[in-house]
Amino acid sequence: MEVTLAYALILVPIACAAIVGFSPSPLAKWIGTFGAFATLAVAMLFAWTFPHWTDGLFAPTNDATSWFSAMGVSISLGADSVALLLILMTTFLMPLILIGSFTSINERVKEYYFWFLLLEASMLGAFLARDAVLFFVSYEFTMIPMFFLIANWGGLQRRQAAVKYVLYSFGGGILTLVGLLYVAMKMHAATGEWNFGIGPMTEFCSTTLPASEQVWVFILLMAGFAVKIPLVPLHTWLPLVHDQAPTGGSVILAGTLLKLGTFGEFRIALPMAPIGGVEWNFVLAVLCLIGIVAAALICWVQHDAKKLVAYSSVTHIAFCMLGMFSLNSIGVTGSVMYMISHGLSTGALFLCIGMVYERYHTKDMDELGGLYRRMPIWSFFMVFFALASLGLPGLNGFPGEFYCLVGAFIAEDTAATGYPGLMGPWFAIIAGLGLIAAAMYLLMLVGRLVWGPLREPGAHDKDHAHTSHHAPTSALPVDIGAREIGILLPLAIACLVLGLYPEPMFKAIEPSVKNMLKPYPALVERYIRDGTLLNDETETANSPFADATQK
Amino acid sequence: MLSSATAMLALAAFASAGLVMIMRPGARSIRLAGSVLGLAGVAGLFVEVLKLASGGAGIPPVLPVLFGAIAIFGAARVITHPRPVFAAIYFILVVIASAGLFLLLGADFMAFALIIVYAGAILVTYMFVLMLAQQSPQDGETSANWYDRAPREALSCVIIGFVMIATLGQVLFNPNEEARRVASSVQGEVQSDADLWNTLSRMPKHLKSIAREKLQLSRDEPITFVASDPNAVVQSDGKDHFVVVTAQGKDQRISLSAADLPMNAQVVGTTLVRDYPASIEVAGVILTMALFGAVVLARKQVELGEDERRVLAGLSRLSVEPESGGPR
Amino acid sequence: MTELLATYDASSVNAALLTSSLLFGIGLVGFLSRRNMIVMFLCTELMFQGAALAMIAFGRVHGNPDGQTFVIFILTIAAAEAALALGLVVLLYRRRETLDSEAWSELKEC
Amino acid sequence: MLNFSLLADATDHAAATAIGVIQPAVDAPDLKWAGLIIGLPALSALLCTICGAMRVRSKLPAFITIVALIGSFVLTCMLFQQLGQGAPRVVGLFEWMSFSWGNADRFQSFSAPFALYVDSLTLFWMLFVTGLGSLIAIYASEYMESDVGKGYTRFFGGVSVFLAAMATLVMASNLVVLYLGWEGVGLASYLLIGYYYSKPSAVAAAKKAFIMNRIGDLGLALGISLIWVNYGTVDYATLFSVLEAGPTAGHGDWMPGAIPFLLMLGAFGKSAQIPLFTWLPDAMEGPTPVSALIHAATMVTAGVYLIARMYPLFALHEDALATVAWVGGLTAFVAATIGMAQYDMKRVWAYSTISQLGYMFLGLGVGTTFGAGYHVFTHAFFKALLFLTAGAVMHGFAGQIDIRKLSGLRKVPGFRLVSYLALLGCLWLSALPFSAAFFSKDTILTAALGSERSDFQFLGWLGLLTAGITAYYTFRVWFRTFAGPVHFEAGDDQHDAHDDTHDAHHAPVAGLSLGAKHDFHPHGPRWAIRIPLILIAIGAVAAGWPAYNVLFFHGENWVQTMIAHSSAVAGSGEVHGQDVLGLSAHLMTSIVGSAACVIGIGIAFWMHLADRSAADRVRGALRGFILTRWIPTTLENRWYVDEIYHMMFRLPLWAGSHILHFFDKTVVDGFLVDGTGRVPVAVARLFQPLYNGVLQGYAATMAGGFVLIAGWVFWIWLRGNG
Repeated sequence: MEVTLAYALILVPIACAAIVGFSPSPLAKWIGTFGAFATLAVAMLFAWTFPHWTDGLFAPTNDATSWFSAMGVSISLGADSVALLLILMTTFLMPLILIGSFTSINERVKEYYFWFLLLEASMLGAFLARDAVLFFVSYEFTMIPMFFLIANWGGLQRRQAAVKYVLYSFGGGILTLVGLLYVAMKMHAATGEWNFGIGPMTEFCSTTLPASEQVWVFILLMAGFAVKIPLVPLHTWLPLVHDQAPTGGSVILAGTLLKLGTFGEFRIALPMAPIGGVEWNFVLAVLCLIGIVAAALICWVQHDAKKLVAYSSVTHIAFCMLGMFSLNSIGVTGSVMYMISHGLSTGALFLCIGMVYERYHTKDMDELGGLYRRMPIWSFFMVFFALASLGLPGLNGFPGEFYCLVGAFIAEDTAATGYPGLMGPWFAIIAGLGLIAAAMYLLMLVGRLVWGPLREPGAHDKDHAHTSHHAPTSALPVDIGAREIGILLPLAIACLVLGLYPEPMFKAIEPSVKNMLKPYPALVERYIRDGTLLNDETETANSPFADATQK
Repeated sequence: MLSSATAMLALAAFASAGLVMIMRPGARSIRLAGSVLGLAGVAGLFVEVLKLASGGAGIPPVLPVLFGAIAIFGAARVITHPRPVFAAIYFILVVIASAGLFLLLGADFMAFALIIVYAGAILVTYMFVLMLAQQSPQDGETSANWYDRAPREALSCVIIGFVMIATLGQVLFNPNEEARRVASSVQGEVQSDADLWNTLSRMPKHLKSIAREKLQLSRDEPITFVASDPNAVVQSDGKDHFVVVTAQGKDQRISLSAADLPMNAQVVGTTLVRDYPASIEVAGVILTMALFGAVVLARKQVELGEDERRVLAGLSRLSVEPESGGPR
Repeated sequence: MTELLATYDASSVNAALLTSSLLFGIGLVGFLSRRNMIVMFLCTELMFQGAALAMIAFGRVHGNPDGQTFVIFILTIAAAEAALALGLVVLLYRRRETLDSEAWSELKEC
Repeated sequence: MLNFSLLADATDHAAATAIGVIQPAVDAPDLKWAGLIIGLPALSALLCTICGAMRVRSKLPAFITIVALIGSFVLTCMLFQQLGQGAPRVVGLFEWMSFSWGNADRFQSFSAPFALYVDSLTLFWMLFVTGLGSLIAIYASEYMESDVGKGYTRFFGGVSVFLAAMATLVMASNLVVLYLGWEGVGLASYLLIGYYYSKPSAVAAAKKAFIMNRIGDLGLALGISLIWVNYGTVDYATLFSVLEAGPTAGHGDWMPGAIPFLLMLGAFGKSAQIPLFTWLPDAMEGPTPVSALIHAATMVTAGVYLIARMYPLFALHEDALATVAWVGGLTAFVAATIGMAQYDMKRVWAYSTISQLGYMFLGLGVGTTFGAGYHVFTHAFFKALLFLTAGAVMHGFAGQIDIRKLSGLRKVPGFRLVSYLALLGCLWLSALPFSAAFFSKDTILTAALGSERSDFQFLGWLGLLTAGITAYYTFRVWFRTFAGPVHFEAGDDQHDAHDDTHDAHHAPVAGLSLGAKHDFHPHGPRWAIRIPLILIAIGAVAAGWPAYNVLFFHGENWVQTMIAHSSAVAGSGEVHGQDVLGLSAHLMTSIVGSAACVIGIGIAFWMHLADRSAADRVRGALRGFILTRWIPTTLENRWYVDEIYHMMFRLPLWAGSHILHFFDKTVVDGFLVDGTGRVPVAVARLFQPLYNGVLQGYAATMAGGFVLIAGWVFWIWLRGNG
């Protein structure tokens, strides 16, 4: 049953993509949307029949159906609760995005929906993969649809953006691949057989690989994920791409593609090389802090609404990663929760801005303002999602954020956390400054777009000539119509529900987080005792941060 | 022996120098000197090669050298003649000469096929196109276009060609004892009769007709071979070859003479249809495709600007979004 | 011609091989040095000749007919190539009214 | 020394029943309906949203809200009936955020269910929150009527959100839920301050309020984390029991000393104390009912509530309480001085609010939670009254609020009632002897003067001085505005400030004000404004009842009892400090306080009614004298606090952000990333000549390649054979 569903999750979008490819253009969007809904249905069925909500196990628990048996590469699909939640979020976002593209995409419609369905399939593949190679293939494959989505339907510098996106994440991905291959090679040397199953690789790498190697394996694995996440200072592709991508592209990018990075971190990098995770913890945490504060301040001086939200998702993701690097279950749970809520609220913000862009063909906050006069309903949603994104309690942003904060706060050598961590209150305090900054820039965004005296770009619409493939303004109602409300309302409800009743999510996330954190307490204690984990070998010298992490 | 290798290289260098001289549009004297130099070099090369072949002894065979010389001369003219038409005609000369060499090598069928296909078909096409694409001469005194008269960097080209020939030569006529078997260790080897007899036994119709005329049987007389191995009906006891056939109810042993061996054309045909049927099919397909391709290509086409092409591709026009233009 | 088949002399083989290599080289030189596209194609035909000659000669040396068989294919390819190439030449000539190959150098990267 | 010892001299028998011990909480699942106190306003917020979506153009949203608020008021009363002063009840509603790992003792689990903690303090707060809320909602239903169909729904939606959030804040059973309400009220105040959204000043004010509150909230959040780390719980009941067990219970190793200061930061942000007080005056950009409800009566007292609720924690740290006292005293003084020099009536009341809040914190700091709580109670009424009268004036005079442009309103038909109610409010604010505020303020100052700490005594004197100043500026406003010769100018009505002139004709008032500067007919308030005013006035008077009860009937002080049964029991006792200058602290305060009040009113009378030019003369005199010339300007410019903050924080941040942005764009992206991208291009340039576009070039390359390969093969061959 689960096997079928798992395969269906990947095959349904692909099949629908194929149908879209052969269907007449007018039908394309309907078929595409239907495909997205069908996938959502499959995902919900999967979630409904999912047996392991409370224990961190995988379903299906089947073993690899072999692919190239010679190299031990196999197609084995399965999801634990975390993966399943991310899958649900993806499949939930996808129909909304596609419906949202009805009016904004008037050129090469077929291709658009085709690529989107393919993108969905590959993302689900990455979430479902239990085999490193399968994971990597799907993970990298997402770049292809994204490339075309940006390069065909994007803004003025769309080519530049698309190329930068692909090259950047591909460059990172190669390093990840190297890391995976290295582990597989070592494993082959040790066990004499090739096996790319994530489980066995993790088991092998975390237990038998020497510390000094784990440190570097971790960095290799990180490289790709850090670009995808994106972790400061590897974030600079994100604002450009978000700025240039079509609305749907931005939404899926913020909503799910970034989560591929964090998910990879959670599923592969941290469990596979725990020693590396501990050794580099300090550096990574500091990077997160820099990301939180600096990116938030950068948001504050943006003029382009979309760029602002893009930078804001840099800070949010940094927050999420801070929670993950706190290496205690409350922080990591919060971080996973944060992935989902960030996907919802930021995606919704992008949708809102996209709706304005469709009408005015500009995202520049100097040209737009006081839109409440024109579009009250839109303004309601805009303010709502802005508040959700700045982590107002009662909305979805808060629970994850608060847990990340607490996780970082208590991650210090004290009995209170059950085991020692490496950060401590100061990290939480600096990260907390991010909350204030978030209020600053998001209220600035709302204050300029929604409130204030009405500012509209005049009839001489300078962008209109360029974006000839956008819907003519006249075609749309002044305020958002039923279709757009229908897009935003589910998101709003989801935000509210997650904010008011996150309990089930936590219950679901907890167990697999606990599995993932198994090796850490001992390591962290040793690390705090000796200041390094490399001292059991001779080559303590080449430990990259043996001294940097002395606190 | 190495000396011969260096000598060959030197001669090739001479020939190349001559070629350069000929190619350059210059004074007649220079070109004359060039042709002399080139001929000398080529002749020297031939001598060296023949020495290699016959291990230094034996009379130089006239025909191969003659044909070879003609072919090379024609080739030289092809690449040096300022007017394409004449170049084409010289190419016919090359074709004919190499056909002669084919004959000498016993490939009679190929020789005539070559003449028919090349000289007959392909060259006619060339001529046709030349006529089609020939401008009327701009200035009265010469009717050749400037780009036909002036070669582009002749010297460097010839150097490249020299290096190429040197490599080929080293591979082909390497004086190294081991490597020489290509050229000379097969001294006097005849195309082995065994092969030919095998070929013969692979052509049963031919054999039957031979058997019938040896037994003076009518053409519709049933006749069957008696052989342990149907693929080797031609059997051999030490000295000569024979087939055993059952005709009119009794077995008869028919001994075969060399005259009964198949002709070259027959051999080629047999291998062609027996060993490479698929290849023939592919060749046919390629030819058909080439036909279609030629038709499509030569069709009159409309000129499309960048914008039109982008519009056809469904993109928005380039002219109104300058930033997103390609590298050009 | 049977006796011609029967007898074999290395000298003619060598002469043929030499000729073939020279034809190939000269064809290359011509291809590189001539500007006229038609003549350039003629030069490719020269190189074909060289190749064909080598084939025959080696076939002769090793005493099996495959060499000749392959020459047939060479002829096929030559014919096809001539048809297509000349079609292209006609096309290009229509565009630029010249046979000069340098008229078509937009592919340059600079 | 300050902590539980204060109870030693608590003679009040109500307090004596609960000597120092906070009664353990009882689970009361039967009280689940209490959740409706939060639920009703939330529901009405939802309904208002739907009304907005359906573009309702009637007063329906107001009706919904009023019904909901009255409903929750009634429910609160029922709860009060049921509970009285019994033990605290804990009503679990649903699981919100809870988490556990390791061996799930309370240090390795984090449990914040959405539950209610109902004790007398909760009820005390809820009673006046919901009560005033309902009245002010009724008031607003008329006040905002010019916006019907435009912002009306938004306004009442905001009010409902506020009430829901405030109820959550007050009734929360643990700090995380409190935080939820805490930020919720911040959100509501953001939405309502920015109500006239097309006025940039309003938008800016809203943003400022939210961000300043956010700063405080960070402190609160960190404080919550610290509490949890140290005491392993964020739940009131558990926390109190842990504290009872002893201050060092739990893991005291994590700077528990910092906890009260962090909480304090949150309280100061929400209650507009130094250093986070500048947002409150700006918040007056909002509609007056909002100012009355949120920024005078209820929300701003949340800080007081927080400290009162967490009093056991504060009591552990003497310096913490001292800090509270100092901040409160100074804020009271500074705000009062600023209040002397403002011309905008609402701003004056805003500063007086800050100043009164300062008194409350002073009370908390010097250890009388009873005084603080009582002052919250009385202040809620008379300050609401003052704001609402000011609002009535604005409503009638098309948004005119400048006390220099209004005069003698009590003679203007329709404004008589308003004027006298305003007078009542002013008298109460300036703590007229035997008024309610007199007793509450008196308790606080007595505690300050009577404490052994000399600095507290100083604060007491400062408070008395402040009382005088308060009386002065209060009556400055009243004499200027309501007394004297009749004369007024209409303002440009701001009810429609968020409408372009082209649709301003929707609003009759606006039309009136626009057309008629010369003949402007102010329209007096109708019943929907009058009745709440009267009721609130009655409440203001009745707020003195508990004190009278003690004074004349030797009964018990109801407020004190309420406080005494809550977590703020410490310091809820009657205060009897030692003598000050030979008199008992109590007597001293009463005498000096009354004197200050009378003197202040007298000065105000002289300068602003008897001889109005006197004020300018005084000002001139001050300007004239070198040492004092800074006083008037500084006061008029509010001690330049805004400017200082701008220079100290906003500018550096702004510059830093731009630098960071530049760095990000040029160095990180431009240099590192794109630079790396250019490397392959540069390498490719090396080989570019090969691709000259001429056919022969490629052919030559090919030939070269062939030669290389052939040579290589041949070489291997030779080597293999030779």
